[in-house]
Amino acid sequence: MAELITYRDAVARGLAQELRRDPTVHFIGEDVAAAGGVFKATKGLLEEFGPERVRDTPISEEAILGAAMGAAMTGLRPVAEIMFSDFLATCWDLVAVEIPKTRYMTDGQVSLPLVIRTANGGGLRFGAQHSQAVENWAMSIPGLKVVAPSNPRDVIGLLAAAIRDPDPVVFFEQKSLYPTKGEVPDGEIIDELGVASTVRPGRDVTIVALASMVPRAVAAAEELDGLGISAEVIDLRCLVPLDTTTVIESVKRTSRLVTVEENPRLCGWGAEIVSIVGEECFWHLDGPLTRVTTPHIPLPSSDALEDEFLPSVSRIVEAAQKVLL
Amino acid sequence: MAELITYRDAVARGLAQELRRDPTVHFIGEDVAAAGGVFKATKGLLEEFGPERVRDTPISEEAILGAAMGAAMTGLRPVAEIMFSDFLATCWDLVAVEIPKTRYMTDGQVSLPLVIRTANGGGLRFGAQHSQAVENWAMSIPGLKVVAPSNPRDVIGLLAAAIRDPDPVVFFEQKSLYPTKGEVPDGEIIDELGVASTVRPGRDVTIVALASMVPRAVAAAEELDGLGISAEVIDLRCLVPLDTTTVIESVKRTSRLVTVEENPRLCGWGAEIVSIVGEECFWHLDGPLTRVTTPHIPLPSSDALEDEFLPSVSRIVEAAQKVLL
Amino acid sequence: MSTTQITEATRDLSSEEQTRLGLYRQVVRIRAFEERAYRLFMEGLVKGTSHLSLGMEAIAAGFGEAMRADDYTFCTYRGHAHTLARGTPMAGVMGELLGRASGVCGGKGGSMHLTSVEHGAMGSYAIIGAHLPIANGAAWSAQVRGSGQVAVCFFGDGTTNIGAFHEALNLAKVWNLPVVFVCENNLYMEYTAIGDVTAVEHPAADRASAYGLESIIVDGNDPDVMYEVATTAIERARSGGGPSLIEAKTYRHGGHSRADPGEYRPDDEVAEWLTRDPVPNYRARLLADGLDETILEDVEAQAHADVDAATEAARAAPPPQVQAAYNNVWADGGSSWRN
Amino acid sequence: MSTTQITEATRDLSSEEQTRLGLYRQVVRIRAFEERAYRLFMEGLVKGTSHLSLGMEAIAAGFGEAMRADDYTFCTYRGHAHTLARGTPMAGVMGELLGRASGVCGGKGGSMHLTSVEHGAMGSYAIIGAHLPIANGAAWSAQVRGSGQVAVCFFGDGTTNIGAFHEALNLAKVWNLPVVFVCENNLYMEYTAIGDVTAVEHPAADRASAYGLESIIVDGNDPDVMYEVATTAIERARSGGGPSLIEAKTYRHGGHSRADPGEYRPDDEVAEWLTRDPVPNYRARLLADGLDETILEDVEAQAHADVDAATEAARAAPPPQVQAAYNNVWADGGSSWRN
Ligand SMILES: Cc1ncc(C[n+]2csc(CCOP(=O)(O)OP(=O)(O)O)c2C)c(N)n1
Ligand SMILES: Cc1ncc(C[n+]2csc(CCOP(=O)(O)OP(=O)(O)O)c2C)c(N)n1
Ligand SMILES: [Mg+2]
Ligand SMILES: [Mg+2]
Repeated sequence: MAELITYRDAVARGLAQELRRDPTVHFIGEDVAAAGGVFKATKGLLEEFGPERVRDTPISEEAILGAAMGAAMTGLRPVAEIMFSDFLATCWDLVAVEIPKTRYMTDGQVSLPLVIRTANGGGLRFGAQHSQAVENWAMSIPGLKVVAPSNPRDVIGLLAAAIRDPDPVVFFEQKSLYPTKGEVPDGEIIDELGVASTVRPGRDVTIVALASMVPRAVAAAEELDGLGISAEVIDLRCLVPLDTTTVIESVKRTSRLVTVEENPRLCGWGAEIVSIVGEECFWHLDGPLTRVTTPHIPLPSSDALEDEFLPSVSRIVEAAQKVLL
Repeated sequence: MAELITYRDAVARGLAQELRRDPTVHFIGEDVAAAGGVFKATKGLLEEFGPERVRDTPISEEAILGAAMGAAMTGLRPVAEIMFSDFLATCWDLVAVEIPKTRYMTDGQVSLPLVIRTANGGGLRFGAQHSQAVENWAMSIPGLKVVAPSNPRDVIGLLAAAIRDPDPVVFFEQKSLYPTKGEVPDGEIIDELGVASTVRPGRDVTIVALASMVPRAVAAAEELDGLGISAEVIDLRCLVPLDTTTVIESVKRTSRLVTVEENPRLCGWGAEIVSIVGEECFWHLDGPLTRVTTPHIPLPSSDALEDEFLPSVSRIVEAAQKVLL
Repeated sequence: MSTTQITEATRDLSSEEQTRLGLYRQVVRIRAFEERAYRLFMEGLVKGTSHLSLGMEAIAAGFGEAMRADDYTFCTYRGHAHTLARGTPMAGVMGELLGRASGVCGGKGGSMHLTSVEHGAMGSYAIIGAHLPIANGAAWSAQVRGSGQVAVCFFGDGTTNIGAFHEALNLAKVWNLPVVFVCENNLYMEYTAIGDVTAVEHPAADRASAYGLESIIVDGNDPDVMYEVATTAIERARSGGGPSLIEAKTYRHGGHSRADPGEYRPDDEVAEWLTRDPVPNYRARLLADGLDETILEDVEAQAHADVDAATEAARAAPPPQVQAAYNNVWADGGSSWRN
Repeated sequence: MSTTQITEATRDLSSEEQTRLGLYRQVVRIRAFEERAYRLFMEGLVKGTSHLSLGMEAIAAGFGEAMRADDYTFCTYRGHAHTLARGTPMAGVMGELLGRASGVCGGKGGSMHLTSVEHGAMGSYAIIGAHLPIANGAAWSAQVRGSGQVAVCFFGDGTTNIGAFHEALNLAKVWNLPVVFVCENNLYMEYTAIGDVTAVEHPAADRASAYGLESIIVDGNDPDVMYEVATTAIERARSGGGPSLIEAKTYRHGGHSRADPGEYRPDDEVAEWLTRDPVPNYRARLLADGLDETILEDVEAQAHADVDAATEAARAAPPPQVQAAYNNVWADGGSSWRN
């Protein structure tokens, strides 16, 4: 059996699945308990699991991640919410300098099984400080695993995998996807980190996308079909571990690559994919390596302007056509 | 006339040049005044310019950059030191979310002529939290200019350009270069941001490097010469604005690219250069696009291990040979 | 910065009465504006989000009247009131809420990022705590330039628990900066009561001594009180007496943002605070103190007319041109990151 | 966690005397270790940097003796003392300073990042303030697990001005965590006097009330005092009484790090503090209180022998194998980021 649920509700279901399963899982964040989260993605958890396991915090992002880190070192499996991914900047020292490096610096003495959940990306007219797509920030830090699901089923399966993973994971929920719906099977769902999914097979060009860009890439592929171009769409699902095998095998078949990311232009994960392909399957390529990104500009608030910036279906179509010229 | 001075002394000279010239320039940071900086790169400035213009702060990185930002909005040209670039993480909200976005969000009402100076990179056996090369963090943020000189002359010229620039600049001083010496002409030195320098012409492969990687790339080029390979070495000097013209023109001639960066593997600036070249001069390429980076691992403290990780002359030589296979 | 316009009807008022009328004008205008903003949000015209100061008008009003034209205001995403209180025209603020080209930030900022440098409104910051250190910077610059300007920085109760608060307060004191920190304690963060997550009863005032500052708690719903405390603190800052930290107790009439009904708040608490509504209460006090009701009615009518006009102007304004999205990343006006 | 080893000579000591002997053993061992570490740094054998606790031994000693074996220590880059005080073998610590395979972190951490989880030494953190929130986390976990463990977190005076300090103290109180925050106030940050950049006289104690905590200042150079304050605070935490913040006044005999001669400090200040040296003073007190000098000499001889042995072991140990650089990024033991 399966059920049609929203991405938002999938978050609560995924958390509930793991809170039920493992008593060491604890969940903290700002307004996550009594209010059920500002995106209502954690509704009902306080009621089911009580205030010791689902806990509201002060507006103290460093204290939140510090609590998660110290608890993870000493026997808990904390899940910490940082409400908007932009706010990772206020606790970036914990994210980039403490959490990812501690296992290594202690030569393996310390394990940090923790998850940082955060709402990522634009499209809601929230302006430059509440709309950033920053999964590339996390990817650039050695020692972090990075996950970004594109649909409700994956939210549950990947969240479960993230929580059960013995390493720290940053889990990006794309806030523009919260209201979107998808089929979710009954019962426990558990995925493996680092496995991309070929959501649409194709022959002429490989389009690599993530999170909110996946539905757009699929829509573009459908349009391209009408233009006689067969596009393969890969949903990366995780940036670390990165499923380079799926990407490279696809490009070896199609000989052409387009990446589609919400990150601003410079040093996004698209550049990493391009670089891997440009080094490891250079001799298979028949066209320029092309990235579709948000321009390298802070996101404007006005709807008219925001829509101009986020990678659109038509920009993906154009990019695919260009690499096939 | 010219003088042989250290990279360290060039910092003090560059700051003094601008402090002398423009009374709105002010310099703040931890231990920068009375102590002359923990790297002794700001010695003598307090004595010459007094405690109002050269000022010690508490250990409060957010307060330091906030002071710089608010002052820049209202008529000063502050230079703020963040002692180690790793500590940018403790004030990353100011660096990534406030300073770079404010001009745009206010549609140009606010100017932020400020410079963040910081000691970047490894090689001093300081371990994972005091050795990071993070110029890619800054490059990934729209609204920041990013500078990283490789020699004493450029320290002065680019620091002057950064201070005079009307936009916020993150100025990375490579701490492993502080003791290195170079010829510096007398008198005022002022450069332009966004102009790369071809430090060694060549025909067979373009090697793009930055800061501490420039001398290593040059040494590699000399070795390659002996192997019959003519390598062109480009010192980027700035990541934003990026001199793509120099890079692209070079690759069009050599048809081969190797980037050399101290950043850990994923999403470094090398990936950005590779992606630009892979898209814009794909048809000129005769070999895989190759990056030499630090592995995607937190930097270990022990000398034996650290030396294994930082890109070495021999790894650059190997990479160049590989793209020429 | 008095907003009093001397007219036939107000010519004979004492200077104190003029000030109080200015305060009343401020609260009435903010109230009218915020009610309209809410309506427009519910109509789908204000996109994204919007945080109102309904019920909290007296704080912005008191400071707005007490500040000098060239003083600096730093506020949060809940910044309509503070931006208007400095004299920023309503049309530009409303235009910004609606994402129009006529907005004070050309539609790039939105409700959370109102800025009008011309009016000393130095920005609305949407990351909790970020603007406290920035306000220090403006105060430092004023100190260095000897301009006599003062920076006033508004923030909520929840903001007192973030690190930037601590760093800013310490530096302000150490450098003796001309800055006034104003905590609008409305008892709630987004949906969580401040008392549930704070180690002390008065989130700002009980921390003042940690920075060598006086503990100050005032009734943030009383325009007269706010004007007085603002005047004193600003005067102290301007004359080299250094920073102040003021905790103003208040309450928002509605929810945190957007369409939040604020149901996490006990009914009796809401009812109790509604009796302390600064607008009707201040009106009643002014009448009791002998001010002519027609003068107040004029102020009210003018406020509503201004809001109507601003709404019309904003509705009529075009969206920003797409090309504008590429402007003003850099001082050269453009957005190019390469040569 | 008493380090007292009962021997022929000490069998007849009272339990209080045993404790004091344990304290003396701690300060002597730390002193001997730090002096050696300095010498090895000057010889070029300790690479990178090194921050010593010379002159500050009594704080680590008092807590080291008062803690239970399963309690948690969180300390800074100035953490040799705290790591040793928990019973971490000297050879592993010295090996780490020298970047050898025998180091407690296999050479990956270095002097600034000593960790020995087995001994409750949960890490030395080199970013100012970062470990205060992390210590909270360990305390939270102990609370949840009902283990009765306490987390003790050491940091310097300069650390009280960074945001993480504020966030951590507030959360600790709100969650009533079993954590003890210990500010080692040695009057200086790196080279700047704490008084020059702090709004209050006592950087930690004058902030305690901002978190609903008691203001506690103690003589950090007195092992007896430190043991007592540690015992009280740990007991309070263990019994559910919540966090404490202790400011221990002390002084470093040398510079901040590496070869810093510490010349920014006034001569008379240095001279005055040298008279308060915890090691000879405590020795004199123990003798005055009737402890047999031969017992103290045994302790001293043993400490020096241990340091010699640790030095020899570290010098003789090989550097880490290059392959080790690729280990332990992930829990699977490796470093691969791709499939
Ligand atoms: C660093 C950071 N954390 C969290 C948020 C989300 N957030 C926005 S408003 C708010 C509540 C702020 O409460 P308070 O300071 O009391 O101000 P109020 O909204 O009541 O005026 C929160 C948590 C944010 N914007 N920035
Ligand atoms: C966030 C951050 N800022 C600056 C530094 C550089 N730094 C290392 S030690 C130190 C002084 C710390 O002083 P204090 O807290 O008093 O500790 P002490 O060294 O005196 O024990 C500074 C500024 C750092 N490590 N982290
Ligand atoms: Mg509030
Ligand atoms: Mg100190």
